[in-house]
Amino acid sequence: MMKPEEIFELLKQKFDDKIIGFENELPVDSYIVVNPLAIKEVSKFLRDNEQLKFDSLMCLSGVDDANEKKTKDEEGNEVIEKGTLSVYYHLHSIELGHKVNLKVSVSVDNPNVESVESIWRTADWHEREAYDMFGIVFLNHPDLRRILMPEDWEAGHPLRKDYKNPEFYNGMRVPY
Amino acid sequence: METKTLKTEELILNMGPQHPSTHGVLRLELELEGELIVNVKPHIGYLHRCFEKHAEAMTYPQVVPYTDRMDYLASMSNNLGYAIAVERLMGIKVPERVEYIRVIMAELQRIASHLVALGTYGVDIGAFTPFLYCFRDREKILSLFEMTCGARLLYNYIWVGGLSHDIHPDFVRLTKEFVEYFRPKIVELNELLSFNKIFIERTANIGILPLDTAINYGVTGPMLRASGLKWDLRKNDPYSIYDRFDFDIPVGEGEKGTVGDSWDRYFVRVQEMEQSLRIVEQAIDQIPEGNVHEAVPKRVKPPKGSIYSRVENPKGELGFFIISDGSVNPFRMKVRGPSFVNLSVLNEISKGHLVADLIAILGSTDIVLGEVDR
Amino acid sequence: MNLYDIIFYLFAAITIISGFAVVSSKNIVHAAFNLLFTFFGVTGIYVLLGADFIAVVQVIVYIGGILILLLFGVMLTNKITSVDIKSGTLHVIPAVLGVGIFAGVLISLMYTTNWKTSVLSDPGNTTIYNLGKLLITDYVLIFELLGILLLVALIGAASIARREKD
Amino acid sequence: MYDILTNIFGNQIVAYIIGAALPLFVWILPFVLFAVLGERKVSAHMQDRLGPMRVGYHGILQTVADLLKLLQKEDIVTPAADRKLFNLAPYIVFLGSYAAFAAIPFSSIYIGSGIEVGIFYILAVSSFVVVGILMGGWASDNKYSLLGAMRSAAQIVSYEIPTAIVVLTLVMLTGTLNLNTISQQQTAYFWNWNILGGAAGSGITQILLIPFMVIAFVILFISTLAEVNRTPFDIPEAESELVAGFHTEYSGMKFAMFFLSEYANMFAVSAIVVTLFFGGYQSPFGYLGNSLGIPWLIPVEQLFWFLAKGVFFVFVQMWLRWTLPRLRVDQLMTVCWKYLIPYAVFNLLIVGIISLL
Repeated sequence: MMKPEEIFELLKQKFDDKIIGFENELPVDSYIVVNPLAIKEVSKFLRDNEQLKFDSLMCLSGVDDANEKKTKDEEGNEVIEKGTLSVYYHLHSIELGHKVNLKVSVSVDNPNVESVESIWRTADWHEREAYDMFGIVFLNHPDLRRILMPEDWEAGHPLRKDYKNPEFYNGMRVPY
Repeated sequence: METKTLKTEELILNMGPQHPSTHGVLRLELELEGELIVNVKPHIGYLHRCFEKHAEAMTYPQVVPYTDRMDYLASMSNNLGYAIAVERLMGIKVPERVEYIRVIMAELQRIASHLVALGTYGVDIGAFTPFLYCFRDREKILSLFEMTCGARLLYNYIWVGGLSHDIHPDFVRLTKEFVEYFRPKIVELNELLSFNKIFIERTANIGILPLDTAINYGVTGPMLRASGLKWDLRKNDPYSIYDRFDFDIPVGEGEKGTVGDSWDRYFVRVQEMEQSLRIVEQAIDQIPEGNVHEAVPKRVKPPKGSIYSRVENPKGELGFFIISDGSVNPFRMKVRGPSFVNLSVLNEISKGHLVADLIAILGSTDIVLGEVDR
Repeated sequence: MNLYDIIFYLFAAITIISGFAVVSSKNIVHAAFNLLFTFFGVTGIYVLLGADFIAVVQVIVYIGGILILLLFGVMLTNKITSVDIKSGTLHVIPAVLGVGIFAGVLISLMYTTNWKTSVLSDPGNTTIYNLGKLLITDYVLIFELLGILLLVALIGAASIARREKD
Repeated sequence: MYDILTNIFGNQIVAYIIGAALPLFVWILPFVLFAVLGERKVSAHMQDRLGPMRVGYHGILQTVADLLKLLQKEDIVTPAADRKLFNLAPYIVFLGSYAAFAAIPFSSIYIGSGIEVGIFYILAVSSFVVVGILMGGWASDNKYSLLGAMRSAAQIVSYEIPTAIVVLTLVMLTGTLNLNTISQQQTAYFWNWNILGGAAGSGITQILLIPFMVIAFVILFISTLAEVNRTPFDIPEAESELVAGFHTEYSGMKFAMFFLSEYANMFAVSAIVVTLFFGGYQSPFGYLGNSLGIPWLIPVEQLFWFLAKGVFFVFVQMWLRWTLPRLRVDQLMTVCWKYLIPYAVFNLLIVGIISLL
């Protein structure tokens, strides 16, 4: 059994700057923030390390952080700082019984995250769902298609906070 | 004369969305070689009702009826999972009476859900009679629920911090009667279906799910246990008051074939019904007096933060990932439905089997499309 | 014309019309299904000839066995149904020659054969008894040889069809 | 029988036509109406429910209502279907099952055709059913239908073999293919039935035969069950896999034809079992007509016994259907080729040796 703090220290030693930080001010769950392009390496280490053995990915969720900022620059023009999309990984070790949560954040413009599908097959459909709902692109995912929405859905990614219902779908009026 | 090598083509067969054995609106795209399965591609989303998007526009108590509609065969358990998640986020402690009633309800719901799973599994294999026997017994459970909260399918019963109603004065007596009534029915089901030679032939050694694959795919619930791992959140990550009861975790033993085959998945459910009866029996005698509304907050407004909370549903691990931004609406709610994850392993375990086996395998995964698509 | 004549002409018509349909049909599956009626008509004629056992064998072997195998073959090769079958004549002169010779032989046979035109003395009499007796007395060797031949064919088919263990 | 009809109608042709149509209207249609309701009631009572209760007393008229509904239904032919064959198939299937009734002896005076090759003829005409099913399955232009038809054809063709071998066993014992003669041999009391070795006459041979006749009966019953596609062998129309198998695309009256032939088949195979093993139309306890001295009562009694035995075996088929799960297609073939056929051949040999003793 290892506490998330200890795991964070271990990861920090091993991966150095690929581990961005540790969010612990939240009342219930804490997160180790990881570089989106290093998440696969980190995951592999977490799964295979003898002390850690995180053999099970309980849940993988995309989140729209909705943290875009509108600021005014020196000339008074409005500058929009684009928000971020995050992916939360809830890991659990069946053998050792400890849990840890990872988090990666990417900007809306360039939402590329390394896929962990090859580490935990659970991630396959969950990543497809996160792609479908948020447009987060999982690099090296073998079959990144929409999963819940129709394959020809063109109105964007529904769970983003700025999503607008389309008026028409394939020429048919969407009621409501 | 020139000779050409014979070219064979794979037959693409669409099973569903309207098909008697897909247990809802699921479409399976089968690549067949004759009747042999080369590849199964599940297409889901036909029942997508935007639960997660809806939840963001609702206050926390308003979400409860929506959770009912995910796994509509185990609404009580969904309610419980959600209520526990929000309570953990807010740090609410519910009265003892509520805990006991919740456990009883959840276990009755587990029996009801397993009855549907076993009955429809019989239909998948071609035995229609056990199906009606199972539904007859399930009706009795539904009547208990109806007596408690007025609904037979979608209960909205377990609230954040409490329950919507207290139980009916007759509930305890009738539940005891039900336990007495139901015990012999499990034996009957075993005689009629579980140990039927043809049934065993159809299900043993079919769709074997090895343990490491199961864990890697995140498979949970009876499916994982059938693969041989003693893993039950009620024991391994106890919530509510499950640590006070004495019950066993049935696991697949490969009695009729290999560990983790369809028969094991089936039989684990049968054994779980017995264990649930044991829990109900223990809990029903100990219900303390109290007010079920005592801990229900006037205004559900969790602090800023997030939680991933999971409970053992009849079908597996139901997880709620809730991010709160400190307002009365959840900022983000993600549901990790057990059916969703369990379905994803289908292709892996059904390759190389016949179409008829696919039905047996799909039936043994016991999915509810309401939960897969949410 | 009595009842038997009517029935005979009925069966003859069925045989000829469906036989023509078999060779002229553009759709190979239709052709195969038309064979059903041809075999059926022939069966009827056998019955009228008093060969009840042969008639039943005709049904069980040709309809129950050969036709079904044929249909299996046609259906399993799914591309074959869309093939446009040519039924026009390719080589007129050889065809005319062949048909002419065949027709001549048939006609000469018809005229030279001593047809037995007398009515069967006992229509209820069956051929099974005599057939069986002949098969295991005079023709027993051929009968056994055929049996072995079929067995060999069966074993061969089974060994071809058996799936190789990977 | 035709003599009587010729006397009544004065014309041989009319007599033959009426004689041929008689089983259809006098027995098959009423039987199907009764059997469909019976099946629903049997299943209902096995499953702790009541079954149809609304139309008539205890739902007696339910099947009639269903028939009327089917008659009124729109006749749907899918655009891609092969219209001609699609329309023809149900009739060919029904032809196959109906033709079998010609050689079934209902009573000593009522048998459609007393042909000498009776039982062999019944085996032969069942091939029409296969062709009809293949035709319907192919013409529907539906993958489920095609798979169902293929399975059905493979199944029926395979199970004809054990059926034929068991029939051969019986033919060897009785020395005839004529079902009427076989029935006559089992006259008087039930210990003369073939299942109790009746065909061998009497003495030690008869007692020795009993176990092997029981085996023969079981094999015949299983394989005929498979030939009529009933559970546990209802693979061609396995609703959980193939929706409805070869008749997925059929509706209305054409669907009803398939239904009709299925139930007619159920009775036909029961009739074969009854005739070969259970004394056919013979009464198990002697005839009332004999003891009362009323000769015309005997054929009526025979008819009663035949139908009663037949309906009993139809009931057994229903009973099995609502109890057992379904086999898989390869298991079905295994049962046939690895178990039934070797046992049947072995049984044939032993019965042959015993009867030579």
